[in-house]
Amino acid sequence: MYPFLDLINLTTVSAGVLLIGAAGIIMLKKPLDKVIMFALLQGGFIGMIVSAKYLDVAMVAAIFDPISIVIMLIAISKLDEIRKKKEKSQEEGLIA
Amino acid sequence: MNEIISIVIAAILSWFNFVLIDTWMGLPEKPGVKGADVIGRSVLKRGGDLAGGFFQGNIVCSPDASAGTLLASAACYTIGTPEGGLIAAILVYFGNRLCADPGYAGTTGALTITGIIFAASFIGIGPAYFVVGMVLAIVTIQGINHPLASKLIGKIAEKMGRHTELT
Amino acid sequence: MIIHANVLFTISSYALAVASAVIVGLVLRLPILPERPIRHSWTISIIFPTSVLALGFTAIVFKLGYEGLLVAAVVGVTTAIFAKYLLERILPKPQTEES
Amino acid sequence: MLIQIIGIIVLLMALRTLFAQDRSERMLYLNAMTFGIAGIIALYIQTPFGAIIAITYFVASTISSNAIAYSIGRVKNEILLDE
Repeated sequence: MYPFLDLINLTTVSAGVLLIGAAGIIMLKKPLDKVIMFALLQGGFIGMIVSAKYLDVAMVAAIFDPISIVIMLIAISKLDEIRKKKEKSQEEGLIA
Repeated sequence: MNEIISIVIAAILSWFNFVLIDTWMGLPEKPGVKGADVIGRSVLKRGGDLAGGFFQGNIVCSPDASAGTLLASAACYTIGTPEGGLIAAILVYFGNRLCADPGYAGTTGALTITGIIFAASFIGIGPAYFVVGMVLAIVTIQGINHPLASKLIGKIAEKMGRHTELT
Repeated sequence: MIIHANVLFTISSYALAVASAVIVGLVLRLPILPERPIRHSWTISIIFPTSVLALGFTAIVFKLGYEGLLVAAVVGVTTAIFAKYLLERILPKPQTEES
Repeated sequence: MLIQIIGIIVLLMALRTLFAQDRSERMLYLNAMTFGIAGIIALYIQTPFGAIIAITYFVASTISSNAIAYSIGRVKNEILLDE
Protein backbone atom coordinates (compact mmCIF):
# COMPACT_ATOMS: atom_id res chain seq x y z
CA MET A 1 0.00 0.00 0.00
CA TYR A 2 2.90 2.31 0.73
CA PRO A 3 5.65 2.53 -1.87
CA PHE A 4 8.54 2.15 0.55
CA LEU A 5 7.09 -1.00 2.09
CA ASP A 6 7.91 -2.92 -1.09
CA LEU A 7 11.58 -2.13 -0.61
CA ILE A 8 11.83 -4.17 2.58
CA ASN A 9 12.61 -7.80 1.87
CA LEU A 10 15.27 -10.21 3.08
CA THR A 11 17.98 -8.87 0.76
CA THR A 12 17.73 -5.22 1.78
CA VAL A 13 17.36 -6.03 5.49
CA SER A 14 20.47 -8.23 5.39
CA ALA A 15 22.41 -5.56 3.52
CA GLY A 16 21.40 -2.99 6.14
CA VAL A 17 22.46 -5.24 9.00
CA LEU A 18 25.79 -5.92 7.26
CA LEU A 19 26.45 -2.18 6.82
CA ILE A 20 25.54 -1.43 10.44
CA GLY A 21 27.85 -4.21 11.65
CA ALA A 22 30.74 -2.97 9.53
CA ALA A 23 30.24 0.60 10.77
CA GLY A 24 30.24 -0.65 14.35
CA ILE A 25 33.47 -2.60 13.87
CA ILE A 26 35.14 0.52 12.51
CA MET A 27 33.70 3.08 14.97
CA LEU A 28 33.86 1.39 18.38
CA LYS A 29 37.14 1.31 20.29
CA LYS A 30 37.16 -1.60 22.76
CA PRO A 31 37.91 -5.12 21.39
CA LEU A 32 34.90 -6.80 23.05
CA ASP A 33 32.55 -4.27 21.45
CA LYS A 34 34.10 -5.15 18.13
CA VAL A 35 33.42 -8.84 18.77
CA ILE A 36 29.75 -8.10 19.59
CA MET A 37 29.37 -6.13 16.36
CA PHE A 38 31.05 -9.02 14.51
CA ALA A 39 28.38 -11.37 15.87
CA LEU A 40 25.77 -8.95 14.46
CA LEU A 41 27.53 -8.92 11.09
CA GLN A 42 27.39 -12.71 10.91
CA GLY A 43 23.61 -12.55 11.17
CA GLY A 44 23.44 -10.25 8.19
CA PHE A 45 25.87 -12.45 6.28
CA ILE A 46 23.78 -15.59 6.75
CA GLY A 47 20.65 -13.69 5.77
CA MET A 48 22.37 -12.53 2.60
CA ILE A 49 23.36 -16.10 1.68
CA VAL A 50 19.85 -17.40 2.39
CA SER A 51 18.28 -14.67 0.26
CA ALA A 52 20.24 -16.05 -2.73
CA LYS A 53 19.04 -19.58 -1.78
CA TYR A 54 22.46 -21.17 -1.29
CA LEU A 55 21.11 -23.20 1.60
CA ASP A 56 24.03 -25.60 2.08
CA VAL A 57 26.52 -22.74 2.25
CA ALA A 58 24.30 -21.08 4.86
CA MET A 59 24.30 -24.27 6.95
CA VAL A 60 28.11 -24.44 6.98
CA ALA A 61 28.40 -20.72 7.77
CA ALA A 62 25.96 -21.07 10.67
CA ILE A 63 27.93 -23.99 12.12
CA PHE A 64 31.28 -22.18 11.85
CA ASP A 65 30.01 -19.01 13.57
CA PRO A 66 30.69 -19.84 17.24
CA ILE A 67 34.03 -21.46 16.44
CA SER A 68 35.49 -18.24 15.00
CA ILE A 69 34.08 -16.14 17.84
CA VAL A 70 35.50 -18.46 20.51
CA ILE A 71 38.95 -18.33 18.88
CA MET A 72 38.84 -14.51 18.89
CA LEU A 73 37.71 -14.42 22.54
CA ILE A 74 40.56 -16.71 23.63
CA ALA A 75 43.05 -14.38 21.94
CA ILE A 76 41.52 -11.26 23.51
CA SER A 77 41.42 -12.58 27.08
CA LYS A 78 44.97 -13.94 26.87
CA LEU A 79 46.28 -10.63 25.51
CA ASP A 80 44.49 -8.76 28.29
CA GLU A 81 46.04 -10.96 30.99
CA ILE A 82 49.51 -10.36 29.56
CA ARG A 83 49.03 -6.60 29.42
CA LYS A 84 47.70 -6.39 32.99
CA LYS A 85 50.59 -8.47 34.30
CA LYS A 86 53.08 -6.28 32.46
CA GLU A 87 51.57 -3.08 33.87
CA LYS A 88 51.65 -4.46 37.40
CA SER A 89 55.31 -5.47 37.10
CA GLN A 90 56.20 -2.03 35.74
CA GLU A 91 54.55 -0.29 38.72
CA GLU A 92 56.39 -2.55 41.16
CA GLY A 93 59.62 -1.77 39.38
CA LEU A 94 59.00 1.97 39.74
CA ILE A 95 58.29 1.67 43.47
CA ALA A 96 61.18 -0.62 44.30
CA MET B 1 -7.42 -5.38 9.05
CA ASN B 2 -8.09 -9.03 9.79
CA GLU B 3 -4.37 -9.76 9.56
CA ILE B 4 -3.47 -7.20 12.23
CA ILE B 5 -6.00 -8.61 14.70
CA SER B 6 -4.58 -12.11 14.14
CA ILE B 7 -1.03 -10.86 14.77
CA VAL B 8 -2.07 -9.14 18.01
CA ILE B 9 -3.89 -12.23 19.31
CA ALA B 10 -0.91 -14.45 18.45
CA ALA B 11 1.50 -12.04 20.17
CA ILE B 12 -0.55 -12.03 23.38
CA LEU B 13 -0.84 -15.84 23.40
CA SER B 14 2.88 -16.42 22.87
CA TRP B 15 3.83 -13.72 25.43
CA PHE B 16 1.84 -15.44 28.15
CA ASN B 17 3.14 -18.85 27.06
CA PHE B 18 6.82 -18.08 27.33
CA VAL B 19 6.73 -15.78 30.35
CA LEU B 20 4.65 -18.16 32.46
CA ILE B 21 6.67 -21.27 31.54
CA ASP B 22 10.03 -19.55 32.00
CA THR B 23 9.00 -18.21 35.40
CA TRP B 24 7.57 -21.55 36.46
CA MET B 25 10.77 -23.37 35.50
CA GLY B 26 12.77 -21.09 37.78
CA LEU B 27 14.66 -18.77 35.44
CA PRO B 28 14.45 -15.72 37.79
CA GLU B 29 15.69 -17.77 40.76
CA LYS B 30 19.36 -18.15 39.98
CA PRO B 31 21.68 -17.55 37.02
CA GLY B 32 22.42 -20.85 35.34
CA VAL B 33 25.76 -19.79 33.86
CA LYS B 34 28.19 -17.02 34.71
CA GLY B 35 27.26 -14.73 31.83
CA ALA B 36 23.66 -14.47 33.07
CA ASP B 37 25.00 -13.26 36.41
CA VAL B 38 26.94 -10.45 34.68
CA ILE B 39 23.91 -9.30 32.68
CA GLY B 40 21.62 -9.42 35.72
CA ARG B 41 23.97 -7.29 37.82
CA SER B 42 24.25 -4.78 34.98
CA VAL B 43 20.44 -4.45 34.77
CA LEU B 44 20.32 -3.99 38.56
CA LYS B 45 22.91 -1.22 38.32
CA ARG B 46 20.79 0.62 35.74
CA GLY B 47 17.81 0.72 38.08
CA GLY B 48 15.99 -2.55 37.47
CA ASP B 49 15.06 -5.62 39.46
CA LEU B 50 17.55 -8.43 40.08
CA ALA B 51 15.12 -11.30 39.37
CA GLY B 52 14.13 -9.72 36.06
CA GLY B 53 17.81 -9.23 35.24
CA PHE B 54 18.52 -12.91 35.81
CA PHE B 55 15.51 -13.74 33.60
CA GLN B 56 16.84 -11.62 30.72
CA GLY B 57 20.37 -12.97 31.15
CA ASN B 58 19.18 -16.56 31.11
CA ILE B 59 17.23 -15.92 27.90
CA VAL B 60 20.38 -14.50 26.28
CA CYS B 61 22.68 -17.29 27.43
CA SER B 62 20.69 -20.42 26.58
CA PRO B 63 17.66 -21.24 24.38
CA ASP B 64 14.72 -21.35 26.81
CA ALA B 65 10.95 -21.36 26.34
CA SER B 66 11.19 -18.23 24.19
CA ALA B 67 13.39 -20.05 21.69
CA GLY B 68 11.15 -23.09 21.93
CA THR B 69 8.11 -20.97 21.07
CA LEU B 70 9.73 -19.27 18.06
CA LEU B 71 11.36 -22.39 16.61
CA ALA B 72 8.32 -24.63 17.12
CA SER B 73 6.04 -22.17 15.35
CA ALA B 74 8.57 -21.78 12.52
CA ALA B 75 8.84 -25.56 12.17
CA CYS B 76 5.05 -25.92 12.25
CA TYR B 77 4.84 -23.37 9.46
CA THR B 78 7.31 -25.15 7.19
CA ILE B 79 7.00 -28.85 8.07
CA GLY B 80 3.44 -29.47 9.24
CA THR B 81 1.40 -28.86 12.35
CA PRO B 82 1.98 -31.69 14.82
CA GLU B 83 5.28 -33.09 13.49
CA GLY B 84 7.18 -29.82 13.26
CA GLY B 85 6.68 -29.02 16.91
CA LEU B 86 8.03 -32.39 17.99
CA ILE B 87 11.10 -32.09 15.74
CA ALA B 88 11.74 -28.56 17.05
CA ALA B 89 11.40 -29.80 20.63
CA ILE B 90 14.13 -32.42 20.21
CA LEU B 91 16.50 -29.99 18.44
CA VAL B 92 15.95 -27.36 21.16
CA TYR B 93 16.73 -30.03 23.77
CA PHE B 94 20.09 -30.76 22.12
CA GLY B 95 20.85 -27.03 21.91
CA ASN B 96 20.02 -26.64 25.59
CA ARG B 97 22.38 -29.39 26.61
CA LEU B 98 25.15 -27.79 24.53
CA CYS B 99 24.69 -24.53 26.52
CA ALA B 100 24.99 -26.19 29.97
CA ASP B 101 21.29 -26.12 30.88
CA PRO B 102 19.06 -29.06 31.92
CA GLY B 103 16.57 -28.26 29.16
CA TYR B 104 13.18 -28.48 30.85
CA ALA B 105 11.96 -25.02 29.85
CA GLY B 106 12.73 -25.26 26.12
CA THR B 107 11.01 -28.57 25.47
CA THR B 108 7.98 -27.67 27.60
CA GLY B 109 7.56 -24.38 25.74
CA ALA B 110 7.85 -26.08 22.35
CA LEU B 111 5.26 -28.74 23.21
CA THR B 112 2.74 -26.29 24.67
CA ILE B 113 2.99 -23.88 21.73
CA THR B 114 2.36 -26.84 19.42
CA GLY B 115 -0.89 -27.49 21.27
CA ILE B 116 -1.83 -23.80 21.16
CA ILE B 117 -1.17 -23.62 17.39
CA PHE B 118 -3.24 -26.74 16.83
CA ALA B 119 -6.11 -25.21 18.79
CA ALA B 120 -5.80 -21.80 17.12
CA SER B 121 -5.85 -23.23 13.59
CA PHE B 122 -9.57 -23.95 14.06
CA ILE B 123 -10.33 -20.23 14.37
CA GLY B 124 -8.18 -19.29 11.40
CA ILE B 125 -4.87 -18.16 12.94
CA GLY B 126 -2.06 -19.95 11.13
CA PRO B 127 1.47 -20.65 12.39
CA ALA B 128 2.97 -17.76 10.38
CA TYR B 129 1.21 -15.26 12.64
CA PHE B 130 2.78 -16.92 15.66
CA VAL B 131 6.29 -16.32 14.26
CA VAL B 132 5.61 -12.59 13.95
CA GLY B 133 3.84 -12.57 17.30
CA MET B 134 6.77 -14.19 19.05
CA VAL B 135 9.20 -11.63 17.58
CA LEU B 136 6.94 -8.81 18.80
CA ALA B 137 6.69 -10.45 22.24
CA ILE B 138 10.46 -10.78 22.65
CA VAL B 139 10.91 -7.14 21.63
CA THR B 140 8.71 -6.05 24.53
CA ILE B 141 10.97 -7.89 26.95
CA GLN B 142 14.46 -7.33 25.53
CA GLY B 143 14.25 -4.38 23.24
CA ILE B 144 12.33 -1.38 24.55
CA ASN B 145 13.24 -0.50 28.13
CA HIS B 146 15.16 -2.95 30.28
CA PRO B 147 14.49 -1.57 33.82
CA LEU B 148 10.70 -1.38 33.30
CA ALA B 149 10.55 -4.88 31.79
CA SER B 150 12.65 -6.31 34.61
CA LYS B 151 10.39 -4.72 37.24
CA LEU B 152 7.34 -6.31 35.54
CA ILE B 153 9.05 -9.72 35.51
CA GLY B 154 10.00 -9.27 39.17
CA LYS B 155 6.36 -8.69 40.12
CA ILE B 156 5.23 -11.79 38.20
CA ALA B 157 7.99 -13.86 39.81
CA GLU B 158 7.04 -12.67 43.28
CA LYS B 159 3.43 -13.62 42.66
CA MET B 160 4.41 -17.13 41.51
CA GLY B 161 6.87 -17.65 44.39
CA ARG B 162 10.01 -17.74 42.26
CA HIS B 163 11.73 -14.53 43.36
CA THR B 164 15.47 -14.68 43.82
CA GLU B 165 17.17 -14.99 47.22
CA LEU B 166 20.52 -13.60 46.17
CA THR B 167 21.29 -9.95 46.73
CA MET C 1 -16.09 -33.84 13.50
CA ILE C 2 -14.97 -36.70 11.30
CA ILE C 3 -11.80 -38.50 12.29
CA HIS C 4 -10.23 -40.30 9.36
CA ALA C 5 -8.63 -43.69 9.75
CA ASN C 6 -5.28 -42.16 8.74
CA VAL C 7 -5.23 -39.78 11.69
CA LEU C 8 -6.15 -42.57 14.09
CA PHE C 9 -3.34 -44.70 12.66
CA THR C 10 -0.77 -41.92 13.14
CA ILE C 11 -1.87 -41.20 16.71
CA SER C 12 -1.73 -44.88 17.63
CA SER C 13 1.76 -45.24 16.19
CA TYR C 14 3.03 -42.27 18.25
CA ALA C 15 1.46 -43.83 21.35
CA LEU C 16 3.07 -47.16 20.54
CA ALA C 17 6.51 -45.50 20.22
CA VAL C 18 6.15 -43.83 23.64
CA ALA C 19 4.85 -47.02 25.23
CA SER C 20 7.69 -49.18 23.91
CA ALA C 21 10.26 -46.58 25.06
CA VAL C 22 8.72 -46.57 28.56
CA ILE C 23 8.67 -50.37 28.79
CA VAL C 24 12.27 -50.79 27.64
CA GLY C 25 13.30 -47.97 30.01
CA LEU C 26 11.66 -49.80 32.92
CA VAL C 27 13.50 -52.98 31.95
CA LEU C 28 16.81 -51.06 31.79
CA ARG C 29 16.08 -49.52 35.25
CA LEU C 30 15.98 -45.85 34.38
CA PRO C 31 14.36 -43.80 37.20
CA ILE C 32 10.75 -42.77 36.55
CA LEU C 33 10.98 -39.14 37.79
CA PRO C 34 14.04 -36.98 38.55
CA GLU C 35 14.68 -36.10 42.15
CA ARG C 36 13.20 -32.96 43.72
CA PRO C 37 13.40 -30.09 42.86
CA ILE C 38 12.80 -31.26 39.32
CA ARG C 39 13.70 -28.04 37.55
CA HIS C 40 17.36 -28.06 38.68
CA SER C 41 18.20 -31.76 38.39
CA TRP C 42 20.30 -33.38 35.70
CA THR C 43 19.10 -36.99 36.03
CA ILE C 44 18.04 -38.81 32.87
CA SER C 45 14.63 -40.37 33.59
CA ILE C 46 11.73 -41.97 31.72
CA ILE C 47 9.33 -39.01 31.62
CA PHE C 48 11.99 -36.51 30.68
CA PRO C 49 13.79 -36.73 28.30
CA THR C 50 13.16 -40.29 27.05
CA SER C 51 9.48 -39.80 26.09
CA VAL C 52 10.19 -36.47 24.38
CA LEU C 53 13.13 -37.99 22.49
CA ALA C 54 10.92 -40.89 21.38
CA LEU C 55 8.24 -38.50 20.06
CA GLY C 56 10.82 -36.41 18.19
CA PHE C 57 12.67 -39.33 16.62
CA THR C 58 9.37 -40.89 15.55
CA ALA C 59 8.33 -37.64 13.88
CA ILE C 60 11.68 -37.41 12.06
CA VAL C 61 11.50 -41.01 10.80
CA PHE C 62 7.87 -40.58 9.69
CA LYS C 63 8.76 -37.40 7.82
CA LEU C 64 11.57 -39.25 6.04
CA GLY C 65 9.01 -41.62 4.56
CA TYR C 66 9.07 -44.80 6.65
CA GLU C 67 5.67 -45.33 8.29
CA GLY C 68 3.98 -48.10 10.18
CA LEU C 69 3.51 -49.60 13.62
CA LEU C 70 6.63 -51.78 13.46
CA VAL C 71 8.83 -48.76 12.64
CA ALA C 72 7.39 -46.90 15.65
CA ALA C 73 8.13 -49.79 18.01
CA VAL C 74 11.70 -50.13 16.73
CA VAL C 75 12.28 -46.38 17.16
CA GLY C 76 10.99 -46.50 20.73
CA VAL C 77 13.30 -49.37 21.71
CA THR C 78 16.28 -47.66 20.06
CA THR C 79 15.53 -44.40 21.87
CA ALA C 80 15.46 -46.07 25.28
CA ILE C 81 18.81 -47.79 24.66
CA PHE C 82 20.26 -44.48 23.36
CA ALA C 83 19.08 -42.58 26.44
CA LYS C 84 20.46 -45.19 28.80
CA TYR C 85 23.93 -45.73 27.41
CA LEU C 86 24.88 -43.05 24.87
CA LEU C 87 23.32 -39.73 25.98
CA GLU C 88 25.65 -39.11 28.91
CA ARG C 89 28.61 -39.70 26.63
CA ILE C 90 27.48 -37.46 23.74
CA LEU C 91 26.22 -34.53 25.83
CA PRO C 92 28.00 -34.64 29.17
CA LYS C 93 26.96 -32.74 32.27
CA PRO C 94 29.13 -29.63 32.76
CA GLN C 95 31.97 -30.25 35.15
CA THR C 96 32.36 -27.00 37.10
CA GLU C 97 29.17 -25.73 38.73
CA GLU C 98 29.72 -22.01 38.42
CA SER C 99 27.66 -19.69 40.63
CA MET D 1 3.18 -7.97 5.15
CA LEU D 2 4.66 -10.38 7.72
CA ILE D 3 8.21 -10.14 6.37
CA GLN D 4 8.01 -6.33 6.30
CA ILE D 5 7.06 -6.11 10.00
CA ILE D 6 9.94 -8.37 11.06
CA GLY D 7 12.34 -6.52 8.77
CA ILE D 8 11.57 -3.15 10.36
CA ILE D 9 12.08 -4.67 13.82
CA VAL D 10 15.44 -6.19 12.80
CA LEU D 11 16.75 -2.88 11.43
CA LEU D 12 15.59 -1.01 14.55
CA MET D 13 17.27 -3.50 16.88
CA ALA D 14 20.51 -3.36 14.87
CA LEU D 15 20.57 0.45 15.15
CA ARG D 16 19.94 0.27 18.89
CA THR D 17 22.81 -2.22 19.19
CA LEU D 18 25.14 0.27 17.53
CA PHE D 19 24.12 3.23 19.71
CA ALA D 20 23.86 1.57 23.13
CA GLN D 21 25.96 2.82 26.02
CA ASP D 22 26.62 -0.28 28.08
CA ARG D 23 28.18 -3.52 26.93
CA SER D 24 25.65 -5.92 28.39
CA GLU D 25 22.81 -3.75 27.07
CA ARG D 26 24.27 -4.46 23.65
CA MET D 27 23.96 -8.20 24.29
CA LEU D 28 20.21 -7.92 24.99
CA TYR D 29 19.53 -5.97 21.78
CA LEU D 30 21.67 -8.47 19.82
CA ASN D 31 19.55 -11.33 21.14
CA ALA D 32 16.33 -9.63 20.02
CA MET D 33 17.84 -9.16 16.55
CA THR D 34 18.76 -12.85 16.37
CA PHE D 35 15.11 -13.81 17.02
CA GLY D 36 14.08 -11.62 14.11
CA ILE D 37 16.61 -13.07 11.68
CA ALA D 38 15.63 -16.66 12.52
CA GLY D 39 11.96 -15.85 11.99
CA ILE D 40 12.54 -14.07 8.70
CA ILE D 41 14.60 -17.01 7.35
CA ALA D 42 11.82 -19.45 8.19
CA LEU D 43 9.21 -17.18 6.54
CA TYR D 44 11.28 -16.71 3.37
CA ILE D 45 12.32 -20.34 2.72
CA GLN D 46 9.06 -22.30 2.90
CA THR D 47 10.54 -25.81 2.82
CA PRO D 48 11.60 -28.11 5.72
CA PHE D 49 15.27 -27.29 5.19
CA GLY D 50 14.49 -23.64 5.95
CA ALA D 51 13.30 -24.57 9.43
CA ILE D 52 16.44 -26.66 9.98
CA ILE D 53 18.63 -23.68 8.96
CA ALA D 54 16.69 -21.35 11.28
CA ILE D 55 17.11 -23.71 14.24
CA THR D 56 20.82 -24.22 13.51
CA TYR D 57 21.48 -20.49 13.20
CA PHE D 58 19.63 -19.71 16.41
CA VAL D 59 21.40 -22.35 18.51
CA ALA D 60 24.83 -21.42 17.09
CA SER D 61 24.34 -17.72 17.79
CA THR D 62 23.18 -18.54 21.32
CA ILE D 63 26.39 -20.47 21.93
CA SER D 64 28.46 -17.50 20.76
CA SER D 65 26.40 -15.14 22.97
CA ASN D 66 27.11 -17.42 25.92
CA ALA D 67 30.86 -17.24 25.23
CA ILE D 68 30.81 -13.43 24.84
CA ALA D 69 28.85 -12.92 28.09
CA TYR D 70 31.22 -15.21 29.97
CA SER D 71 34.26 -13.28 28.81
CA ILE D 72 32.59 -9.92 29.58
CA GLY D 73 32.59 -11.01 33.22
CA ARG D 74 36.19 -12.14 32.98
CA VAL D 75 37.70 -9.16 31.15
CA LYS D 76 36.44 -6.17 33.17
CA ASN D 77 38.05 -3.20 31.40
CA GLU D 78 40.75 -3.89 28.94
CA ILE D 79 43.86 -1.79 28.42
CA LEU D 80 44.27 0.00 25.11
CA LEU D 81 47.86 0.68 24.14
CA ASP D 82 47.43 3.20 21.32
CA GLU D 83 44.84 5.91 21.86
